[in-house]
Amino acid sequence: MDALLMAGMIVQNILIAFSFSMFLWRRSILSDIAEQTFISTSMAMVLVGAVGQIRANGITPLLNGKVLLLVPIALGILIYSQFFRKYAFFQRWSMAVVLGVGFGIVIMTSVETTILRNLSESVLQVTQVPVATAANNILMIIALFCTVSYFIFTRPRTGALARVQRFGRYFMMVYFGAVFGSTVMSRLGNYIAIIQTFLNNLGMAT
Amino acid sequence: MALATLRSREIVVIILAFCGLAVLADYFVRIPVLRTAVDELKVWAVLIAAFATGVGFFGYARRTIIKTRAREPGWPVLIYGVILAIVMSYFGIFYGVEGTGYSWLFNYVLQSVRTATVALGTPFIFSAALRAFRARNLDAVLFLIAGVLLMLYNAPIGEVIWSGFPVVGQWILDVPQTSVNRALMILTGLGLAAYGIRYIVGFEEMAAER
Amino acid sequence: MITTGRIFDLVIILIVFGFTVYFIWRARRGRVSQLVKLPAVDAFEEGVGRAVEMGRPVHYTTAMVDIGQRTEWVEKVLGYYIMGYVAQMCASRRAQLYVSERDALTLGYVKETLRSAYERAGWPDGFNENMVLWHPWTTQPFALANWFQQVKPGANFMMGNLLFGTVIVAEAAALEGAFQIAYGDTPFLVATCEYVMIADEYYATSAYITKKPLLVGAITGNDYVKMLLLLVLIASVALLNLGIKDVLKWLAI
Amino acid sequence: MVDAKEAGQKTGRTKTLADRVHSMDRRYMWWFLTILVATMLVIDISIPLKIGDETKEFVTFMDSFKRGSVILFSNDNTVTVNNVIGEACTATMRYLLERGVKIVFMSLRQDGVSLTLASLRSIPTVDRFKYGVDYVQFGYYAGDTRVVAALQRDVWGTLGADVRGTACKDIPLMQNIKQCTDFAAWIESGGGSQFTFYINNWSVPYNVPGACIQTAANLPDMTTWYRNRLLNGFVSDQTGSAALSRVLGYPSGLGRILNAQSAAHVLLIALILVGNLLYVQEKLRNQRREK
Repeated sequence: MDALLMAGMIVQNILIAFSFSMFLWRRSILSDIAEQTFISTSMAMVLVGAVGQIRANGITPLLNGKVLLLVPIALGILIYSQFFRKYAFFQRWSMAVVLGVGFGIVIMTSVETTILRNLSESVLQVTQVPVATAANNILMIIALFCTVSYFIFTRPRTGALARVQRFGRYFMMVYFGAVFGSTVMSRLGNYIAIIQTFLNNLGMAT
Repeated sequence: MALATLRSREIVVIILAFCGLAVLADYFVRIPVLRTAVDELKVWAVLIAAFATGVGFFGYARRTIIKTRAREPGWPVLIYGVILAIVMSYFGIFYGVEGTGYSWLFNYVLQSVRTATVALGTPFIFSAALRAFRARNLDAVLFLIAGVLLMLYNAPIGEVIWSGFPVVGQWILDVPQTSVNRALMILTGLGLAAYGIRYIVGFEEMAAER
Repeated sequence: MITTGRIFDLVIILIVFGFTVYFIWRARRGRVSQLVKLPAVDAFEEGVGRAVEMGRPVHYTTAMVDIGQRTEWVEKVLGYYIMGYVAQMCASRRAQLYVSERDALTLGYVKETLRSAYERAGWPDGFNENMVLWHPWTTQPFALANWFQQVKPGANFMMGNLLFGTVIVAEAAALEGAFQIAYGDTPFLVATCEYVMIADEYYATSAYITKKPLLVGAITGNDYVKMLLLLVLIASVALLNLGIKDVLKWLAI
Repeated sequence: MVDAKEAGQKTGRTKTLADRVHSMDRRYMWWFLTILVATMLVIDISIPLKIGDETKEFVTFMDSFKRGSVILFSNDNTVTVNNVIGEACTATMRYLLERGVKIVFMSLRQDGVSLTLASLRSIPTVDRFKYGVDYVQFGYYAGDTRVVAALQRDVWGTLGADVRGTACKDIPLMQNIKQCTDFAAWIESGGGSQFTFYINNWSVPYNVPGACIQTAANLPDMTTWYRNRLLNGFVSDQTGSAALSRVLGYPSGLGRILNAQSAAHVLLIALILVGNLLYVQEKLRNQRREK
């Protein structure tokens, strides 16, 4: 087991160095190896995931007597018709089931949760509350109003509407700034993780 | 010919409309038969989606074969990739994801290359910060100020510099951010709902034909 | 009959559906609503013009997904519509348009679009096969960053989400002084690009350019729903603050 | 935005600082950042850690589960996400298992299966818990929102069999789990919008409460849903993970990593400021020259 761990650490560092060589040096056989490793291991993971799921949720219940599952299994196999030009259209049938069910779910959830919950949470008290809360609430209602107005495309952008839309844009910029400021941390998290792995494998930094 | 009939778009539109409207109808009315059917339909969709994810692997295999046959530059690397993929899939499928072989390949090979590749983008953020993030108009000024404040909110150092940074960051998150995010979510939800309705009644399919 | 708590949802779905169908039907009969001209669309001319002045080529890329891979493919298809428009503009102004693509399936389509655009503008020699750059998989952003250093395009269009590659490409292009118009991972684009399309603006742009009844009708329909929702919001806030606390219950019937 | 380097060459004036910065190779930035991060990882300084309300709420939420209740843990981490929030996932699993809460694991991302295994193996007390009774692991399910929707009323049919190939009806833990309402709660970890699938399909129509562990890129979205009262607390990125470990009293390996985060954040802010100062300076100089 220890030999495996040792080998793992060496392979890890070699692959990290290979991956970085694309940026630090130039594209070469080393970076090609790293890239190919990325692609083929990801693909293997995809295949293992698919086989695992088909086994768990198709084959096992089928063997336990749920014969109806033959229909989705057949539809699933039809997806592979796309590799034969003449019969490629069959995959559209299978995708129609996946997309139809998917859109059915998405339509109702986006109306019930995404639209209505967000809308009703924005109906805020501005009277009978402390001044600071009232100010925040007014700001929130205005921000929501301006932002939605920004995306009205069939009214000419003049006069009051134009001003409202400009404020909507400013509010959105604050939002995007917040997203940017947050995203930095998760991006850096990866970067630090890779440096840490590299140092760890070399026996530095614990 | 029969094949031409099967190929027609109407069949696809009918399947789409049936599945979509059945799921929607079940949501609004309680009919036991419909309910059972929709439950089954949802499980089917999940199972078919599993088959669909496998397509990526075969597409990759086919591309690799074509490239190797054509002896494109770097083809030995492609063969290395195929061998690696086959070995990893073999371990994963026949010895299970809990097996040593698959776990080792996952932990030491896949994890490091994936992280390294994504991490390579990070220095570009820093380079961009120095040379491209310009406060060239009011939009960008607001953007950068909010970004910097949120960075100081997220990183523990912010509180050390000034105890007010967490408060300001929290206010940005709670007030302007939340309401704009709500607005954008409403818009996205509306767009998705409209697109979905158009899709399941076959408008998009029909439009693609033209 | 109808499950309680979901009546309002059904009403909204019916309204969305009704408006969409009505406006698509209207648009098909030729009564197309006037869409506003977006600043980003005006900027297309400016960007191409700037590239021509500087004697540099233009670069265009679509989303970093394979077609049919995920739901994002809608973005990619709209990206191709806009590509056709930009290609025409470049061809008529005698600018070279480089398109980078990561999906092998659509390479042929991209080449054909470019070739026909240059032929229609009376400059068939302007097109050559090398103008379609193919970078498979994750190498695209890094390869593009190098390519920007060598070729120094005058304008850069990124129509679609490049995922983690966004900041790489945007930085490289900004460094070479390219005029950038982009849609995608907005937070990284706002400060690096001249014009950024946010969310629905992108869809409106493609509708504005193609004038397809389906797209224009859908956008018009959606506009009315948005205005309706804003009215509901204002009315509810007003009622709530006038002391009618039941408003929130009405929204949840 | 005229190319500063070219402008300098054309007018023949000496290179200013702005020009030099402009023509700098990106690799210098890489080395600078790497050395900074590596230094912070090697040396030991302590920066106090803030513990946010939402993290406290997350712990309160976990405390509210009764002994013996079953929850769904959807580990949708990808490899890159796990680098960031892996520790919080492990801490959550450990805390819940030790409190006697039973966990059903599943994944909406392929990586999640192996990552769950790795997390479970890294729990020191994992041998005390019996597979199939205290916890059970299901594999990867493609279909995103469809999976979550299918789970609403047909858990057995959707999940089928666990990673070891045992059908649901033969797993002791799954005997009474037929619908999503049989779960006391859901906990989701990942780096995307997957937690909204659970909000949309479980929390709103079926009132199954939930919480999530996500990367900071989703902090805005999480805050919004938290304010919409559909998330019972959340853990955000490495700050949140470290805070969670602190609250739960587990050893954390994030101390130095957070120092590196802090240093890198400060560097980024400094770079933005310097870059904009140079930009303003250049702009003023160009204006003067035009006059």
